[in-house]
Amino acid sequence: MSYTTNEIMTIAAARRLPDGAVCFVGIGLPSTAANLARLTHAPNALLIYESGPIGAKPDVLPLSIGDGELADTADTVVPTPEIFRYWLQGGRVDVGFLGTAQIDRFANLNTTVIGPYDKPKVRLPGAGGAPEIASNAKEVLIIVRQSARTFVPKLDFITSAGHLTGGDARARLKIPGKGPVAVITDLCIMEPDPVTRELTVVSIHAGITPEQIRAATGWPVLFAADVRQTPDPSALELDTLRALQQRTAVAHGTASSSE
Amino acid sequence: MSYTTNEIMTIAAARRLPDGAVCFVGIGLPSTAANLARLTHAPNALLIYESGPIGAKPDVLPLSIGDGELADTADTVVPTPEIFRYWLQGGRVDVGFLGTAQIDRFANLNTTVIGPYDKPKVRLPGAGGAPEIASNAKEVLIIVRQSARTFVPKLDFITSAGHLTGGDARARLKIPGKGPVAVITDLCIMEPDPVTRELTVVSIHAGITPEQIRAATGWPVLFAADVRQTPDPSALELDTLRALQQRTAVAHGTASSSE
Amino acid sequence: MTEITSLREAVAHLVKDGDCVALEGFTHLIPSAAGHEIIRQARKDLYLVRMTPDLIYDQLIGSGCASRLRFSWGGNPGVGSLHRLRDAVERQWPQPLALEEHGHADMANAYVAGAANLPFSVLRGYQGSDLPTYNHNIRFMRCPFTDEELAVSPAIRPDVTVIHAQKADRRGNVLLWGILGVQKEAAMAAKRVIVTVEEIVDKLDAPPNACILPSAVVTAVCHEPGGAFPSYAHGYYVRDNRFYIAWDDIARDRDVFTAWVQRHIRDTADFQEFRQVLAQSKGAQA
Amino acid sequence: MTEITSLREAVAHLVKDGDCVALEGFTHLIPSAAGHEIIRQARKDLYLVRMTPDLIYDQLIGSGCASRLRFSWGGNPGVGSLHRLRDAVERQWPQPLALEEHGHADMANAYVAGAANLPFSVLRGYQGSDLPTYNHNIRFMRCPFTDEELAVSPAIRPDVTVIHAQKADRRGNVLLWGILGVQKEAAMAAKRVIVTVEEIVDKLDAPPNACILPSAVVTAVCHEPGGAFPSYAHGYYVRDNRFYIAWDDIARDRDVFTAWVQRHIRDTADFQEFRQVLAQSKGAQA
Repeated sequence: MSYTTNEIMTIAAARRLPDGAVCFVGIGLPSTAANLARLTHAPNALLIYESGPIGAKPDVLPLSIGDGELADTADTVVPTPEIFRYWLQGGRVDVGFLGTAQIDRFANLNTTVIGPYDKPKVRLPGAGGAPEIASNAKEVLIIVRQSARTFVPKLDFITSAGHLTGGDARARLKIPGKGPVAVITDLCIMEPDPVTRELTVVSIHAGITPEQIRAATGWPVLFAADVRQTPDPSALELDTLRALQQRTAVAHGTASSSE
Repeated sequence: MSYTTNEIMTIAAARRLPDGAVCFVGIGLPSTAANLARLTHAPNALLIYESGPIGAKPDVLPLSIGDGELADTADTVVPTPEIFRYWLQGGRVDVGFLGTAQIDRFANLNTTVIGPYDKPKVRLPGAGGAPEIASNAKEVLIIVRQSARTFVPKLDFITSAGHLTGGDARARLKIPGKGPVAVITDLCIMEPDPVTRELTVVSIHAGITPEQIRAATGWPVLFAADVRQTPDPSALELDTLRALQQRTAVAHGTASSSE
Repeated sequence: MTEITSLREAVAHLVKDGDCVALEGFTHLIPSAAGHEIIRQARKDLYLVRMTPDLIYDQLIGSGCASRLRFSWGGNPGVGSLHRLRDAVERQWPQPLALEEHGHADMANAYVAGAANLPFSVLRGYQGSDLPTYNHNIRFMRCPFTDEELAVSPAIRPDVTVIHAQKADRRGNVLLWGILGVQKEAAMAAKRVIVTVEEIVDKLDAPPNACILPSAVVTAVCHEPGGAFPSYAHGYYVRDNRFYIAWDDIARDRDVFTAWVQRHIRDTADFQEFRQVLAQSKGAQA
Repeated sequence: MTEITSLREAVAHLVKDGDCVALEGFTHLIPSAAGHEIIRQARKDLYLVRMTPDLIYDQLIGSGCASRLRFSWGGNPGVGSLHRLRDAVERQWPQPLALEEHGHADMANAYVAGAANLPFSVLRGYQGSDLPTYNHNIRFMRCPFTDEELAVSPAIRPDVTVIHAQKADRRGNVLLWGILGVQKEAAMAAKRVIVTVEEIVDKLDAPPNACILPSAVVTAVCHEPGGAFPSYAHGYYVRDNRFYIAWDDIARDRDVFTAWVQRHIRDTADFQEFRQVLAQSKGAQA
């Protein structure tokens, strides 16, 4: 069964969400991955959206963070401050799923500006919920398409803390959550080295070469000694993802949202 | 039409609640007075109870601060933190109605202990919502039966700030609300002097002598130069109060609560 | 994930000697059955927290379960004193009780701060009050932007919060309605949460934006119909005002109280049996 | 007490040049009609506040109504950039726009603090982020009890908050349901509150503990059915995803945008006429 790099990215990300986990879901790729997990191996994952739905079980992917579908299928809908205060800051979120515009070798994220803050070359949308998801979720999964424009040696702006300057930099600041535990791209999966916290390729998607990964990374990227090949999607994973995207396209009259 | 001193106390207190005012209501005498006001001259008063009901319109007086009747007749019922944070501290309460165990000449209130705090002679119930009602309501009405045991020269404990040491003591602490504007008892009405803030008898209920008031006050009590006689209850006031208490007695199988 | 279990098991596994325990319910939905079970299991040295320690804490304190109390109003609502609380404070019987006394606004704020995983709460209040003189956990700070003085208080983070609610579904999602008090915040602030409920149902059928505690927050759900007596459960039964009045006589005297607790709580297997014994004592009196 | 009035009058009397204005609605119930009316009445120099400045603020900013923006995420959800916001920030067109940039958690907290009449809010966050370097209103303090470092931010206290809701009754009590975002907090934090509604009814018939803004909090209620378009009103109409996509082309070019605003907003009398004109332009394109 053939599949696209976007599909393996979403499926590989979905696999990282444990069943029963409380997951803080961003719109776009994270929402696709979290819902795929819920529809396959993690039926008891509790999906929380920052607009207020807790336990959302959307039948079609939301196009916005506050689609009515999320409210209609949730266990409950609370005001946004409760999501951030009682759930995220409250330490009740197991997994935060984030996207990003730029990422560095320590999985710090920039969604604010390209260029100087006061004279930006590109003004990006900004932080959203990311800085506090990055701080307070017990662990963070990052899902992002890989390219040298996105995987940069130095961020113009750190919006959300990954492992900062590496090593125990994050622990020294007493940030509550563990931070990024994996970066899942359309080429590979990276994890922070247990000691230096530098992102290291641990799994390569089928058909991708290390050279392609190097070319798509703005720094000399490390590979684990025992780098694996990402298991191919199962028929269930692929069918479920495609059916979800098909239902979504029909419902919205458009392809699924891309952030 | 004859009436009791308790009746004129409740009626005189009710008269002080302006129509349309947002009123933070304590249980017992304050609740009786506030509901009497609502049923007579102040149909648009918005009664708020600390347990959560906003716009309660009880047909019978609640025996507890959280009777179901309050929830059933309210415009909405919010969690208790919202009452204290968004309404009281939010500066949205026009009138706070308080009772007390002891009061001094500057209308400071003690509901905590008689005797030393660490070795109390009598342990009273404590603060409840009073300290912050006394601070944050735009103005405070105190309703309490008058006796030398209650109106004392010096409080064993200041639970809730009235005018503290008098003069501009309260303003110097930047307390948001104006503090007590009247003390309504079964004998008379006292108001703080505009300058010294010492409680001054401004109105005496019919049939009560200044001597009775002096005997029931633990300090040499001041009388206004133009002290008035409290107007007798109107038939409407008295009938409404008695009907309310009658309904309450029937519903609860008991007399109306006394705090 | 929530366990649906008996109240006896829930208290046995989740409430330990020395724990900080909040049993909340503002007049409505007071978790009386759970309070009894804690007495029945003879927990010791509890740090009790509750805005309005009423009959339920009078019973726990008089039974020797508590050594410390954080509260804001300790009375029998509409009736008068809590005699067991007063006896503990005034005469250290059956043991001393350390008081940490706040105002309602502060307690409500401190639960909100606890639910939000903040170490302290901020409020406008206490100016001119003697409470901060006797409670050194009430302090003042200055606003980092305006320099205004504001009161601060430590967040409440119970080891266990116990509440009573109308309904739970079989996954452990809990629905309550009517007067909500601080129950949601007290639950969200706690490490472990026990909820006794009137009913366990297949589907909550809750209206939009109802007050629901998701199963992820609830450690144990226990089916205890009537478990809020003598308080009430909106939509199920009303407050038993006569019991509040009767409590004044029961609690006034140490021996009467002790005998009452023995017969009604320690010698009964559960809250259902307590209700039966209580009905018999009432019958005997009549 | 609430006035029930036209949106034109409400904006004329309650929104002044230079005001701090929050139009809130988290994807759901966005008060678009009110945003248009502010453009129609050519307000200037507004200090806009909103967690997610989307199309409604792109329109206000591009129309020259705003000089300052406090926000946390400025994009066209599911589509991409807000071109008018970017043009103002990147090239100062039509005028410079000062940014005060926070995270969502901080903004939500700051509304809660504003509603509670506190001057600042406290949160766990921003450690390691560059945001505090560029926004000097994000500071850090130490807990007076635990000495932990926590972030603080000024409370949001709008002069005017504008929201859209499903229903109001004739006394001005407002009911909303579904995704609530920060609307209640934004309203409680404001000096004046304008609510546009789908319906004005005799009786709200709200379920227990529904999200209601009591009339005492609401300055003006305006009947604006469809007033959340292209956002949605749960129970009334769905989100017009196509308009969000179409907006990308309208807003990308200054001249196209300006002509669009002239024809659809400035030259129309109200939101109903805007909807008619929009239907005509769509017809012309088809």
